[in-house]
Amino acid sequence: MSNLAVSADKALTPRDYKSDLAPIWCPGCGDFGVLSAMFKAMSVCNLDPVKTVIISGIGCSSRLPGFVATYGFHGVHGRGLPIATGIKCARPDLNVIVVGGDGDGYSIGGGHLPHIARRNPDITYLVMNNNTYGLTKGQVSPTSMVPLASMEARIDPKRWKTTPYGSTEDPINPVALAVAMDCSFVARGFSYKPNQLADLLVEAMRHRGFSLVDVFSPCPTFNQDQTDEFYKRTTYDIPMDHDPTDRLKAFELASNMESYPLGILYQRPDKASILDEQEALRTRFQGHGSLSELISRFS
Amino acid sequence: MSNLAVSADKALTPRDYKSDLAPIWCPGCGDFGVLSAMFKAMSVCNLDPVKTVIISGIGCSSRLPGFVATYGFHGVHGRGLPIATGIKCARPDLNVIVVGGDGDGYSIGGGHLPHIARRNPDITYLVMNNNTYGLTKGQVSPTSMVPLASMEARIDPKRWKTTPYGSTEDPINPVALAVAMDCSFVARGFSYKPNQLADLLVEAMRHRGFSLVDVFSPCPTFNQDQTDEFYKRTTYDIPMDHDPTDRLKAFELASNMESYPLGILYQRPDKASILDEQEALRTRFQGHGSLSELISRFS
Amino acid sequence: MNQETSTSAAATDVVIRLVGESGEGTVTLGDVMVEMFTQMGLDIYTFQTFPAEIKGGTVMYQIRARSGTTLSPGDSVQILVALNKAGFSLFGTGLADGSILLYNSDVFSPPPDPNRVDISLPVTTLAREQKEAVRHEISGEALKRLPAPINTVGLGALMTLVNAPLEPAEAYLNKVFGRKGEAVVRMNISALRIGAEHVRAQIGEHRLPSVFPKPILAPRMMVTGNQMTSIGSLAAGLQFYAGYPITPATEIMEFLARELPAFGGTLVQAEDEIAALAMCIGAANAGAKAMTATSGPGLSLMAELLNLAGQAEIPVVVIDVQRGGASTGLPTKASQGDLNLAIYGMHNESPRIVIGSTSVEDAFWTAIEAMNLAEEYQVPVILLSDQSLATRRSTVPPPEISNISITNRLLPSEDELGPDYHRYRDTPNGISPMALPGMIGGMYTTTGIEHNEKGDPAYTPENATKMKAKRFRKMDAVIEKHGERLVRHWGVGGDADIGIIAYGSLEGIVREATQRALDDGINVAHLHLRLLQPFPTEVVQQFAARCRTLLVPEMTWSGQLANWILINTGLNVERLTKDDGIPFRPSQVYARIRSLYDQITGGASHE
Amino acid sequence: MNQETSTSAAATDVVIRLVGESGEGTVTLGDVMVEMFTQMGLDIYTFQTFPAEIKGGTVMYQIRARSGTTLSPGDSVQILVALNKAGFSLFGTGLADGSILLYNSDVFSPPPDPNRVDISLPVTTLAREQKEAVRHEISGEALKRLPAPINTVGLGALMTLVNAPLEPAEAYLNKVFGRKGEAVVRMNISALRIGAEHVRAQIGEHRLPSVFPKPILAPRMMVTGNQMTSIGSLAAGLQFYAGYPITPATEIMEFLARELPAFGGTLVQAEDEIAALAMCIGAANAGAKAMTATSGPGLSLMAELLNLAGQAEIPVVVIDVQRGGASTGLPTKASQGDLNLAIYGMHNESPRIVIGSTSVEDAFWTAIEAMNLAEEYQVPVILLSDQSLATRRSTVPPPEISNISITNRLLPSEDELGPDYHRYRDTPNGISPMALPGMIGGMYTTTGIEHNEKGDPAYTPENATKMKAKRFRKMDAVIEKHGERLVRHWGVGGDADIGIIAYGSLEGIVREATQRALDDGINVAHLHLRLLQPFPTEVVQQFAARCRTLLVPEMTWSGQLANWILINTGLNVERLTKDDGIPFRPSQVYARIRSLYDQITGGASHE
Ligand SMILES: Cc1ncc(C[n+]2csc(CCOP(=O)(O)OP(=O)(O)O)c2C)c(N)n1
Ligand SMILES: Cc1ncc(C[n+]2csc(CCOP(=O)(O)OP(=O)(O)O)c2C)c(N)n1
Ligand code: SF4
Ligand code: SF4
Ligand SMILES: [Mg+2]
Ligand SMILES: [Mg+2]
Repeated sequence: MSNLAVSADKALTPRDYKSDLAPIWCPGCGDFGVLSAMFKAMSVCNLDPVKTVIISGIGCSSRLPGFVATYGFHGVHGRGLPIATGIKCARPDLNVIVVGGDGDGYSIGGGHLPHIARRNPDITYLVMNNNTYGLTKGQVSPTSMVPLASMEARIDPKRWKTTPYGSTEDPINPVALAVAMDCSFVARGFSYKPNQLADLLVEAMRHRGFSLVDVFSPCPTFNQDQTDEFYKRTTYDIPMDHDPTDRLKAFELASNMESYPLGILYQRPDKASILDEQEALRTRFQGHGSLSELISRFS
Repeated sequence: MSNLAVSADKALTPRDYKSDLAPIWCPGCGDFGVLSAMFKAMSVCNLDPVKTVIISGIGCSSRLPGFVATYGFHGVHGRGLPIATGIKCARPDLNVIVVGGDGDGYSIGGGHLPHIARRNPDITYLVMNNNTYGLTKGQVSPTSMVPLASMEARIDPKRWKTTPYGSTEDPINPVALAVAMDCSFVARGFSYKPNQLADLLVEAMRHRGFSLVDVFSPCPTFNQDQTDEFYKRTTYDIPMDHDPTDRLKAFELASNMESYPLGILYQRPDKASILDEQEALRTRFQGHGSLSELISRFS
Repeated sequence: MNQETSTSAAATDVVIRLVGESGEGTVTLGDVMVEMFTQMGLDIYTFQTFPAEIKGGTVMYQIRARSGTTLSPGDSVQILVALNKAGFSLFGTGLADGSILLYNSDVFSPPPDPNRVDISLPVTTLAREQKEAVRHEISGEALKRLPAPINTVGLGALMTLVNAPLEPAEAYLNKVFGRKGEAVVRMNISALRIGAEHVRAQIGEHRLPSVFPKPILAPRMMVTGNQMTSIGSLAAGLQFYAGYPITPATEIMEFLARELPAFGGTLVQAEDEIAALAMCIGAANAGAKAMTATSGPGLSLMAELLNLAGQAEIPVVVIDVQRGGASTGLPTKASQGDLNLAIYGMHNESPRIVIGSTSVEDAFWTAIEAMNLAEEYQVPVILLSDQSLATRRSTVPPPEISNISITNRLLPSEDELGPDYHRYRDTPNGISPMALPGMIGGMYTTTGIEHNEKGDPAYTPENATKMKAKRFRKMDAVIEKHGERLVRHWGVGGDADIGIIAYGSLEGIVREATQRALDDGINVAHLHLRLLQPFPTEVVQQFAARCRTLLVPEMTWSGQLANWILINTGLNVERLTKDDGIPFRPSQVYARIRSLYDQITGGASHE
Repeated sequence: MNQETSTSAAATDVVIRLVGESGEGTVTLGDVMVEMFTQMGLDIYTFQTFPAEIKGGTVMYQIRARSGTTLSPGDSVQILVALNKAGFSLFGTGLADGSILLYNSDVFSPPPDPNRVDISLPVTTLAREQKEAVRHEISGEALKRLPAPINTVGLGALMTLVNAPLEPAEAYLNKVFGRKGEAVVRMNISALRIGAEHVRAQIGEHRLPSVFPKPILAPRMMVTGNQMTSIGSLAAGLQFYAGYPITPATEIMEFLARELPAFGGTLVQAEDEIAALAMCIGAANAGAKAMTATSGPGLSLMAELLNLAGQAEIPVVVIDVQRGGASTGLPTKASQGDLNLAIYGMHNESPRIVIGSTSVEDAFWTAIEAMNLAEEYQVPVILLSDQSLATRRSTVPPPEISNISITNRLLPSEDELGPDYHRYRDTPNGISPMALPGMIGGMYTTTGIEHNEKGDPAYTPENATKMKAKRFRKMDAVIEKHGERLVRHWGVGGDADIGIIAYGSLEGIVREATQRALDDGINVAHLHLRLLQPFPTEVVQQFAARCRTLLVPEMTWSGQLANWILINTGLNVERLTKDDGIPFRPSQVYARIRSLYDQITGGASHE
């Protein structure tokens, strides 16, 4: 987002963004870390709460809007992005943030991502990627990395409930895909690095255009493979010398599936946005809208 | 596809694959070239018509199955890929080919592509990309490249009907996206190069796994920008020394939006397929299915 | 109206049907005829069917021109112009006795029929000859691009067939071809005349249906239903539109793409119908008046999100331009078969409003109603139109702008905002003041989960019952306030032998059938529903009370409207259904009126 | 069954409700009690509600144990075990007079209530003490992972409260904890005993509802509705399943993921419900028996493709495990509110079949019916289940495998294949032999566009009418062949004062209410519908003819079933509706029977 609507009369602390509702997540859920990083980032940007809308789909992660003291929209499964597009196009004055899970965003809602990337509105999208469907209690998601059971042994069916014998399917790589979509801001965070995550969110919110922040946010209840330990072991910070405007390099970096770079992978500041186009059209034709002229055109 | 079901008793000519229905396309439609390339490729592979199913969505291009003398499935808009997945998983003995348009495949049906790429069944997907919605008479599709009207002039509204003032949206790049999805075979053809296209289709059908062939197939009726002339000018053949197993190179090649490489961009022969996994599971448990045992397990 | 009246002095009522290969000028010829008739002050009602093919296939363009208000495409065709054989085979039926067939004798000759007068017109040859005559006067490149004046030959023939003067046509040709040079104009004028002569030479003794120019007293519009719907939505204050192309609704999006920016609004072409409605819901929730338009397949895809809008109380308008057939069906034909889906298409139940446009003229007003009702009750409104209404061109009086009244949603007052503000406050009529982002003291999270008055998720049975009752109470309020208003009464006002209840584009057709029955001395009353859900039960019951028999004509397979009436009123009606893609002819409705009348009067009717 | 019977000699009927924080052992304790009762030969009927929260939130686990067939979760609770305060507040109502409350006195104390006997159990403290007692015997790491035996304390208390011997529980603990070592077993046994003692010390004079072990004569299954549906689908010959997780249907996919491969079948987890159904349609069209399961939001998304299956005549089964509320609503609660969507959820009209499972036992058979009907008529079949039925565990007799009969779709014979083969041949019953890929001489293209008998697109009105009639003729054939079979009759066989018509999981509840009314001398007949669309009109009319009044209880807001009956039969019924997430109690149905009876008899009932 850019041109953020900020609180005019006071500096807000992270705590000011906390709503009355207590999070209903399991103890140890990665989403707690994401929530506090959000509070911090919002406070750093001093976002005006009443001019901010947080939109989500359905899932554990998608309950987040209720926990933040802004306007919110907890919609239906997978439709956070188009709902947000409607809000932002109708009300460019608002700060618009979308949150959700990997199932919500990359499975049922995955078809919307390339198109919002093309349209490039000032919207920040944060995906709490726990490599599973948390709310429905532990099935594979498109980012799941399910060990393939040997053909002798059966995987603990309590762990991967719809793939009890394992799965050969490669997970999708959302950040590599986003680079290929030419999404104008692509970053990855980790809920156990809340300060880095807060910084990434600040950058994302200040970015002019659509920004995707994929966040590893482990689900200790249903995913015993991609735990916080796993990600502590397999992530690393993107080297300072990475040039995020280099799309090919960004793709190379993002494609790494052995260890996972954290930070800003790709950024394209010059990409056009439909918001500008719409604004330009409204300005160009301002005052031209006349019902009687329209009627007389058909007379 | 691999393990193609071929006609056992005779060598079939392209003409043998022609059905009784005459194509209903406009004179000069690029899809005619695609259809004859299909006939040729099918004949080269000597596909058994009765063991072949061609599936499509809705659009001008999606009418193709009716014109081919095989089994066909002309479904609903955007759902060709999952319908085909069901057919192939249920009947791995069949040759399964999906065809459709850019709107059908990259807009309403775009959410299915990353997932079939992950699952990697032996299915060939041919997209007749005319950079517009033909059947609904000329609106922008995700691959449209609509010139932005100057803010003074209005674009001929007969040409781009829902974007009469032009559009700033970058088109998506389906081949680059497919490489990012790690789709195991990615190629691009041009309907005015029917021999090359036929060769690509043969390779795609012989490929073990899911293959995407995006084909520039101009719509002279509704797209006066991306014409056959345009593509003759802007396409070139991929140099012989390109190594299609090099994913980063493939991405670089595919990302070129100034001139468009034709040929096989990317191929990964070793990618696992859910078909193998399913087959392995059925084999492993063969003969274990007992209703009475199942009932007694709950008794 | 039936044929007889068409020959009465100085009154025009003529039905012309043009058929030909799509893309070969049939539509152009039709448009020109419409233009001619309109210039003569006649009222026009067109009916087109398009081939599902892309190019090629047969188009049918029916024009009815009348000197009074034109309510229907007419009953039987008096002049059939067949430019190709396929068109003649497909649409050569339903002709009036003594009708005239003008056929392209270059491509086929029809089998003789004693009930028909056939006039041959070698239209291709004649046109080519006219072009030949001027070829030396025109440069090579221009000549190549110059089409032979086939349509103009047809125009001359047609004008003559309806006994109309050629002057307006000549003036028109001068205007249209003027900038192409004198030779082109001359070619067209002579084409016009040769067409006319060709007809005159063959017509002999046959009586022609004549048109009589009428002075134009009031300004009139010549528009399609889709255009009127679009203009109405702008009049209603539309601010946001998102849509996905689909026949026969696309024209609305295309129209608004051009016009909406000037009204300060925004349009997005979405990646599918789900995204389109999601965008509208987002925009609406943020305060905009939002709308999308689609047809059956798209409405099916929108089922989940429409239910969210009902449950979360978001005002949004969805136009369904109904087309024929289940699944992809008959995409270029008409139907009223989506009524069930509009009413019931949701898991579990949330409130929504369903209304229907009844005519091209009405489409303007119903679009405004749709937006007003959505705003007033904070619910999704489904506006049902259909292919026949949407693509039809009619002459209609321009809407009286001063009659427009606009409703905006209820916003919380300054006092209501603050810590005690509850988004879903349980009010007597169920309508709760809706805070918009930006309002201090109004923050809440919209959700489709069952929630309490504050908007927080809440799962107790007591809360579920209370909040559902609150939401459905809005439907009672709709009926109370608008139930009587959103119907139209036609035909006799008092006791009736037969009462007809219908909705949507059947209005004119039923009115015409009713008029004919009234002329025959049958007392027919016609109640035309604009509001379908919530259902105006009392209005219908009162209507039923003054009718001996009820008849419900509808373009559905199972009698969806009749069933809906039964559920809401307990009334059993006579059903007249048909769902084959083609609207009723007035005579079909009339025939049923007559047979019902004969039944109730024991066959003893006067005539 | 009402309370009185529970104390009659050697007959058990006890209703126990456990409430507590989700994830804290409440469900485990319930499961163990169920296991104990089952071992005693009792019949079990459970009813659970889950919090919509992920972890935390309150779970409610109700167990009814009876010495005869158990038809419903029971009316009023005799023993409430409240492990936390929130659970007590939410679910502390509906207790029988003189019921017992066992509460966790470590965390709260309930306000006194003279109608209730309260027994305190400091379950956390007691459990911790038992763990303390063995801590020196267990290694540090194991000790850390060893939970305090809270559930075992509860188990001891509960067994004592129902006057049951402790021995089966001790045997169970030995079995479960055996491999954890002797100390752990000892800890649990003493926990069991301390719980028991604690109750015995407080119970004093109070009469306890007792359980009486019953010899187990026949084998029984202990299963949930979802499990039975899954097993039934395997019995029906399921070959392909694609699905997308959604509460409360997911268990079916999880079950089949484990078992389907052994039956030679294939399962795919799709990216969404649209893809899931598309995959099933593809597989079915290629010859496989295919199925998916979902809940309301998923069914909404499937509307477009279900219509394709109806129009293109593809056999496919969609299970809708109905949950509460519109939109996301009450995802862990029960409802029957998707009936409208199942019947009407399509643009325009194509045929489909809708059937409903009625009980855990029946779920097996109805799954087979669903697949058989889909295959026989080449249509989509929607099988309605609901959360209460799907997640309930019941003891049921194992299905008699030899009673299973399987239908396969009609394939073309050798003779029929060839140049004259028409995929959609217009036959007397509308069923056309269906060629499968691989068959020589059967090639055609499936399409959702209106088509002729060959399957080629065709747009004439005549063809549209003919082919629609052909497709809908199949629905007549369904009724003719299966209409009488797919209902169940309960209650009196002859003339009845009150006739109850219901569907789905209400079967047991209505049967129990009916039984009670019969015991009271009210003649009640109960017609339970398994087939809902096409509607068995004649059967219902015949039933109605022998009833003075009709009553339709249903878990919907607007009376969807009552409306559907009205449309199909013209019958007006008394309505008993409720859609708050919780099934009826038998007493609620009984109360309505009684009041109706009083009404028709002028209040003069005997009792
Ligand atoms: C249309 C629809 N399909 C399915 C569901 C059930 N459902 C709810 S959340 C969810 C997936 C949750 O996974 P994710 O988005 O990764 O979020 P998480 O819970 O892991 O944070 C599913 C399948 C639904 N609510 N709606
Ligand atoms: C659900 C649904 N939405 C919209 C349509 C209308 N529609 C038919 S084809 C089409 C797009 C055609 O474009 P494309 O897929 O590129 O095929 P082309 O005609 O260009 O070959 C659309 C929007 C439809 N049939 N179904
Ligand atoms: S289930 Fe997993 S993702 Fe959901 S709240 Fe619990 S830990 Fe978090
Ligand atoms: S409209 Fe375009 S894509 Fe469609 S048939 Fe005509 S030329 Fe081909
Ligand atoms: Mg997740
Ligand atoms: Mg296209």
